[in-house]
Amino acid sequence: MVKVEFLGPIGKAPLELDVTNLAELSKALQGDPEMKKWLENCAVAVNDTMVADLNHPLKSGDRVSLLPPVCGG
Amino acid sequence: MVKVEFLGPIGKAPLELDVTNLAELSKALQGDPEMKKWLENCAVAVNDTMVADLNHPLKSGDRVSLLPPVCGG
Amino acid sequence: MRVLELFDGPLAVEDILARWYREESGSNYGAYIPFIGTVRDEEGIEALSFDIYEPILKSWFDAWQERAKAHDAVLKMAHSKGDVPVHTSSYIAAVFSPKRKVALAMINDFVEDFKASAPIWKYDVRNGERIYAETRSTPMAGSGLLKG
Amino acid sequence: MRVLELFDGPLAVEDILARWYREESGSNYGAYIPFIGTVRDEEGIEALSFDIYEPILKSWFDAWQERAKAHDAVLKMAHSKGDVPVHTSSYIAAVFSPKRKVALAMINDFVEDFKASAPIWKYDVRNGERIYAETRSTPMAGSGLLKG
Repeated sequence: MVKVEFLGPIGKAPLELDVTNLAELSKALQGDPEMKKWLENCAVAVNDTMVADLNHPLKSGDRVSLLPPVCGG
Repeated sequence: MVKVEFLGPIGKAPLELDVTNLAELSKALQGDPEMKKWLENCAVAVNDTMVADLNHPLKSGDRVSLLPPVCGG
Repeated sequence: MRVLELFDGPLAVEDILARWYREESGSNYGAYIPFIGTVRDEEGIEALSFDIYEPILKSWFDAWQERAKAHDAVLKMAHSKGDVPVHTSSYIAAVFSPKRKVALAMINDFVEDFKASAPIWKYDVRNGERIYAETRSTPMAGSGLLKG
Repeated sequence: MRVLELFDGPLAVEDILARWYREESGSNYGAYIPFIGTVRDEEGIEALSFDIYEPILKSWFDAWQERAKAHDAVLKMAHSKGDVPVHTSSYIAAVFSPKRKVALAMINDFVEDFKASAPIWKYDVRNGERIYAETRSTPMAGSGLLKG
């Protein structure tokens, strides 16, 4: 299982999903209407490393983070 | 008489000269061999205002300052 | 080298600026430039509030520290978590460098990249409630990857 | 407004940074950027030493303060006169501004113009002797006017 966590203002409890890459995760999350806006503007990290490729493979135990728009300082 | 002062590292005592503009002052100072180097690289202020015009008139009581290359900080 | 400090609530700005100055007083740096960010009294907010995702903040900061090191410079940063009332400070970034021009360029580039890339989320606090500062926030590089 | 402070010998950096921060703590500025210049241990010098021509430094600074005011910002500056030993500081310039980008641009432009235009002369101190730092100095705008 892959753990998916929603950072900052998303305010959604973590999920455990059975997916093998980010494209499958994308499909799974698109089924959730409250996630539509966040999928548009969130960046993605796998095991705390930013990733930019939808083909990025996922294995059991991986942790995916969704990072919404930032404003530090 | 016009007072001429030499700032910072020039290390020359002030002069009192009878000149009516900066061009005349230039001529007077060119006669002083130890000033040759400084005339090349000094900027000029009259009564503490920077000036860039050799025709700038001078009247008795004016104070001319020669400012050599700077390095604050 | 990592010099990233996170604090609950407002920063003790005077202490931090002085401590960093002392820490590097023997390092032979010619230029020290701190940037201090203070919460402005705007649109009736009581405070700003911050969430930080520390693992990615640390790796982002470490990458910048390597960049600084390549210029013989060092970066330091402090940031608040939680609530920071108006007229108190939430952020200090600083560069120490042998050379003035390196320091001036780096504080600019670091602070601008911080705004775009540091995983920190800001909220306005009004009547004790936290409201995500969505319109002032910037999508991170690569955002929208999962939109399908 | 003039906020230009000259001191004999090294600057009390910690005190000055803290005092300026406190002075503007209620002014609703979002960004405070001080630049601190420290004397590097180079080529065996004991200290740097400075001469300042105050009337023209003040008018130069006042013109910058007007420029800052046009951006709703304020500048402060402290500089040493006389000897400043290695690893102590001779110069602090600071900008306070509502906006980050204004502050970042202004501290850069102010410090660079300071280097080219402030009537301050620097000397290396070696074996107690002052040697004009001629090769590191910059002729001011309009220099050479009297060369004939």
